[in-house]
Amino acid sequence: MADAVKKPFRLGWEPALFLMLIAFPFLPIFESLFFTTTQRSLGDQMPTVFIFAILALGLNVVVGYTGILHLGIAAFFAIGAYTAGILTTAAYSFELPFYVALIVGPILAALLGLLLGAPTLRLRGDYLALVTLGFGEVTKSALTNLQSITAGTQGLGPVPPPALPGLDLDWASDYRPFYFLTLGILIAVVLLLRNIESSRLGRAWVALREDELAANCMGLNTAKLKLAAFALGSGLAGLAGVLYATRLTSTSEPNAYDFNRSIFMICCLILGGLGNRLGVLLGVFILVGFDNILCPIIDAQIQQAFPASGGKIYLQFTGWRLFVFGLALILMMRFRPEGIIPSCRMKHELHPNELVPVTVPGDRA
Amino acid sequence: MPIRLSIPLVALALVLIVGFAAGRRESTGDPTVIKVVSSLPRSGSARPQTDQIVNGIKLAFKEIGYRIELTDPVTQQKTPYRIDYFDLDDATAAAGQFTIEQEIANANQARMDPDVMAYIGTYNSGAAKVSMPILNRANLLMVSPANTAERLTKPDTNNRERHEPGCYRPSGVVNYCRVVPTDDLQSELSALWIRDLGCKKIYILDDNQTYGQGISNNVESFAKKYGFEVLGHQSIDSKSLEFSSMMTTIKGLKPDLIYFGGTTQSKAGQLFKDMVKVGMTCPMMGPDGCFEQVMADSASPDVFEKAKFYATFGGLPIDALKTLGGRGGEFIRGYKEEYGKDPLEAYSSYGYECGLVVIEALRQAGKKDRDAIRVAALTKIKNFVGATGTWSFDEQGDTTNQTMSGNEVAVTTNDKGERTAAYKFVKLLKK
Amino acid sequence: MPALLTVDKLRSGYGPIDVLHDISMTVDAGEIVAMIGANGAGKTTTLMTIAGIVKARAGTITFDGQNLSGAPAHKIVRLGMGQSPEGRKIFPRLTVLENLEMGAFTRTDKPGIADDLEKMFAMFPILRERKGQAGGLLSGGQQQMLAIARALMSRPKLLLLDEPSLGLAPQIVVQIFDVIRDLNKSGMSVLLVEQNARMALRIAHRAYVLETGRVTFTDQASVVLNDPRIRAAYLGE
Amino acid sequence: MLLAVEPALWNSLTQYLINGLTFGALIALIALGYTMVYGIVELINFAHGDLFMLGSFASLSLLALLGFGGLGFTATMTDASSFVIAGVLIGCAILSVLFCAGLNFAVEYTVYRPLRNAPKLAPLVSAIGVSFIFMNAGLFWGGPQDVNFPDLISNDNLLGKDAAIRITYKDVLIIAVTVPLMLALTIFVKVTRLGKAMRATAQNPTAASLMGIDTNFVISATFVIGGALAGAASLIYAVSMNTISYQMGFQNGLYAFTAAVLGGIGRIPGAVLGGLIIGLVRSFGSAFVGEMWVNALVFGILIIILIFRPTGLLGTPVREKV
Repeated sequence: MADAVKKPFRLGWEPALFLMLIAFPFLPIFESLFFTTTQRSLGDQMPTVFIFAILALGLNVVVGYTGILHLGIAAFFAIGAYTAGILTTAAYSFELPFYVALIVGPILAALLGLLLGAPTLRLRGDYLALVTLGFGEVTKSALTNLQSITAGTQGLGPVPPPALPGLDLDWASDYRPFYFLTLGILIAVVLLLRNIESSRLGRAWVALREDELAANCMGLNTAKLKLAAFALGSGLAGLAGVLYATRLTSTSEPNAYDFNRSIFMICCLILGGLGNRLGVLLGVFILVGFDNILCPIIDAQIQQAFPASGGKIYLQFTGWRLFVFGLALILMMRFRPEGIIPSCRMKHELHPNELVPVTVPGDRA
Repeated sequence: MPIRLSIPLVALALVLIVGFAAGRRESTGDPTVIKVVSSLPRSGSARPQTDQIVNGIKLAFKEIGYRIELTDPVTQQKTPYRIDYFDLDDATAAAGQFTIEQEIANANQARMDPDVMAYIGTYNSGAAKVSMPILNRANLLMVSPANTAERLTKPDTNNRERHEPGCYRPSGVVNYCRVVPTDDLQSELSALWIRDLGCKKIYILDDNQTYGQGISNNVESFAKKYGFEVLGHQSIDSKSLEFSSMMTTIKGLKPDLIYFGGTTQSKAGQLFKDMVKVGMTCPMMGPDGCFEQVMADSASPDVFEKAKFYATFGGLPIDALKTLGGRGGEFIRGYKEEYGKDPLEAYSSYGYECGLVVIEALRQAGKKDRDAIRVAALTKIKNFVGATGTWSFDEQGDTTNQTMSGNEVAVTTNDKGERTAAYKFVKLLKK
Repeated sequence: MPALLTVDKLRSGYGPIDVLHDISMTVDAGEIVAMIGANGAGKTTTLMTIAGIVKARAGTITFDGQNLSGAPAHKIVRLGMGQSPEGRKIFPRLTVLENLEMGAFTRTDKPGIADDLEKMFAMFPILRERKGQAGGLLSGGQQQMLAIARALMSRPKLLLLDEPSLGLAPQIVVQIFDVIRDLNKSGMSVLLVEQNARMALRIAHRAYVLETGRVTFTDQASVVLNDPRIRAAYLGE
Repeated sequence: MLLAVEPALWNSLTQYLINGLTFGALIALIALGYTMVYGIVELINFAHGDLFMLGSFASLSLLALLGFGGLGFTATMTDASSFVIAGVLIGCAILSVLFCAGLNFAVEYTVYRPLRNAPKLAPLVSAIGVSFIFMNAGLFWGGPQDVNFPDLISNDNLLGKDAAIRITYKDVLIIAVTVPLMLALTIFVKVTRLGKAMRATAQNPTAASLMGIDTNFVISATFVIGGALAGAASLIYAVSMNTISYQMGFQNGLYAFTAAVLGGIGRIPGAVLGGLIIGLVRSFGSAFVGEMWVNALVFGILIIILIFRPTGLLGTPVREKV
């Protein structure tokens, strides 16, 4: 833009948002206001939002930066969660502290991403999407069936809370330790992505997204670029997984890492704005809020207002969840495909009517 | 040039100013209300059973008009309370069954609301495993109408998960109790019944889930004790659509009976249909998770005529309840009056029983205090006259009730020539 | 007699940008009209807009007495306009024969189609040899012939040709231009877009010169061919 | 060498083969809808499996209306003659085919058509949205649990009551419907005017419209045919499996989608081959690896095949759009 020189009193949305989030636990008015109106703790939900935001940012690295439709991000999320489960629970003899899992989990997930990506990333878009989907199903199946390792559908647990030397925090009933832990990691991830985006690698990804052939001609090693994005995305998903298992105090069951989870994350990206960090955060906040806060509240209201409504699934708000999601996706694609907060790049791409196209529409020679 | 403040900066300032100006406010709750929540899978495939449970719970509170007067045992001060009952869902429509995440959210909601004095749930043992530690730390009484996994309350001596059930009780006290008998009793009685049916060779399937696997492993070990042979044991994928090839394999082994450790939701109906489809006529048996009308509805009556389906159930079905003494008959009359029909699912009596337990615990405690209520439930409910007979909680929170029934799906033809399938009580199972 | 094709103040483009600004031109019956211009002058866009693939934003197109405004591409074809598009756009997985049959999609007279097929094979014998082969496997020149033959299969009154010589060996270019001239002699009107201005102007009756979406010059082809400015700009002299 | 295998095992192997082929044929029928739509608009129609699911509920509702049991009814007529049953089946077939074809057309018209020139991600995400809405509709229609579909066709063994190998009327029905349908479809696409227009539109929509083909009409027609196939598949599936539920569209759709890609998406014979492979992998995998591993096996094989044949088994390598 024209005013490239930053004025000193200007504050971007991203730092402002994070400052607000940091301030939130010190201002209990919001928490108690929220609780009295909704019977749900906002502070308690926020770590979940932060964790899914990390997962969504990881997915965004793959989908938003390189344009690969990744339908199996939940598998890498699961790898992180189960790594935490295996390393820290009493079921195994490791019983290592949380911080080891926090490092090992993402590394393992990234390695697995490389392992899956190396032979398959040369596939065409839709085939690649199916491979990621298939990998998700295989992973879920393996987690369910390898019971001697994963405890099957029971899940591994309880995962102990992170212990800080010298600090005796109440991880179980006070939301704040987790709030700050996950928010801190989220901020670190955002800073990391910010730096990567403006680095050589980030610009190369953009080139790759826009035109693979051209990127190739410019001397970029597209295979390596895709692989790097895949590994980074998987690693971030693994990181989110470790946090998720620690937060839940359980690895949950393999069904928590199914196709629905992957699609849910894709929905967050699309809703918020693909390729835009702030948009991703907003998308996660809206959808997690819808699922974990709005649905239960409305259901409780319906239940109180119409006590006889039980039994009819269409009289429950939760019963309409899929419908609401579906309609939102369709309407978004029709009227605002770039998401609520679009990245400039996606906006251009998704509104071809406002820009010169590369080819005649519909041409597929 | 006018100074243009950035919008984010204004927003940040607003948030901070409002936050600091308003100061700290803690929510303290409503002194005239006692809240009771239940956490059951209300969306998804377990809905019909949980409807019955919820109906049972509501009936128990309805009978006292949703009002209770507590007399403090020390000061003898009487305080009237209104009972607010909240029916929480631990399932999501997308998952079709309980999710651990949702159950944790429910437990946290109950834990943080100072008015919540009892938590009725869960339906699935897997869900109980995550909410038990949360509620335990909060000293909140938890009464389950349906959990049967033994490990929730009983240690396993030869398992590497040696921390059970201690890990569910991080504060060291017992806050969890249940009104249903546990799987070890059920599986032993199942094995005895299999022996009495004259079966020499059985094949065991399970649904790969906490409940189903636990009970089928138990049946397998009791099989050896009671002297019949187990031809094989495998898990199924409960999301699978059909099992005809697996049943072809099993058919080749010629079992006298197939035992399925699982629920109607984890494909009991489909397994039974595919068993008949590949031409087998041996009976199939399932645990209480299959004891519901949905199972009888899951296949056409012809299928149940070709082969028998048996289900064990912890407690007596509705029509046998009356014979037990206790409040069984009363419950059935009350249910019919309230809802205009007979309680179909036997679980409804457990829902009702949970409601009674909560009411009794409140009365015994005499005050709105979580710990007092918890202690009252676990120490004062002895020789309790409930809908499922007269029973007590032991020190681990398990019911001493040991009545179980054996049932089968029977087909009846009405005068119009229409056939319907429904469960029929066969025999009382005893050790 | 009114012109076969009349384009009046046509404006068209993609996205926010107009490519064509008030283009006006006519093609009379029995005429070969050439359109020449540099890369990006809007030649292909003009053809695509006339054919209805790109929507016109303003102006009118009249063909054979009918107003084409807003008509979809497939209806325009039915009115008797055939096009051999830029880049040939052969159906790569259909055989040569099937490609030609697709050209006759608007027609239902089976004997007439068979007749025309024979004519095409007589005009381009190589296509007869390759008629069972997938279109995508042909060489560039063969594909160009196939594209022209395919356009002719609809028996158009007006044939739009976009860069028929692009990327072809000089010998084949000559061959193709001979065919175009023959077609014209048998009564077909042709609107020819060509980079190879010299060749195009030699066979054309009239010509339009396009620069950045505007018609900057128009006259008889021989006049255009001899105009010094045109010679300098487009004929490399 | 095969003769050396003992007869019991030989019989079971044959049985697995039959089971696999019949299930595979069903999957192939659904996969055809995926592959046709993909072939013409390059859209993975995520909602296709759920369309199939809704089709089976439409049949079930008709059956309930006719008194053959169904939603909320468990009673069945004891002595309906085979003529009556055949009539009822044909009625159900007409209903489910029309229903699915109409619904698919409506969705194409309202949701996908406005996005025709949008980037590929837009219609794909919309398809996921449509799939959600269909699933929700199925949830309201059939309830959350598995629903029994009346046993209209006898389950007796055609080879005699005690024969070692079982072939039932249901197996015969599946093959008798799917094989002719697939052949008819192949011939239709190969020979008819509309079929040719479909192929031309699939290969180059611009050129196709320059040939006078109304590409919008052709695309709608493809959706209608794909929907009709889903409708046919839904009835045959319901009649032979006897269980339907609102979630079955997801699982079957996933299999069918996998089948389509496995065979080379956009290719009709590919979808058939992919479907049969999935059926056989499921059947033999269940017998020799274990029922619980079947899903992992199907998708594992998919990944491996795609690694070695990046465009599927019958797919021709197509240049990426430049």
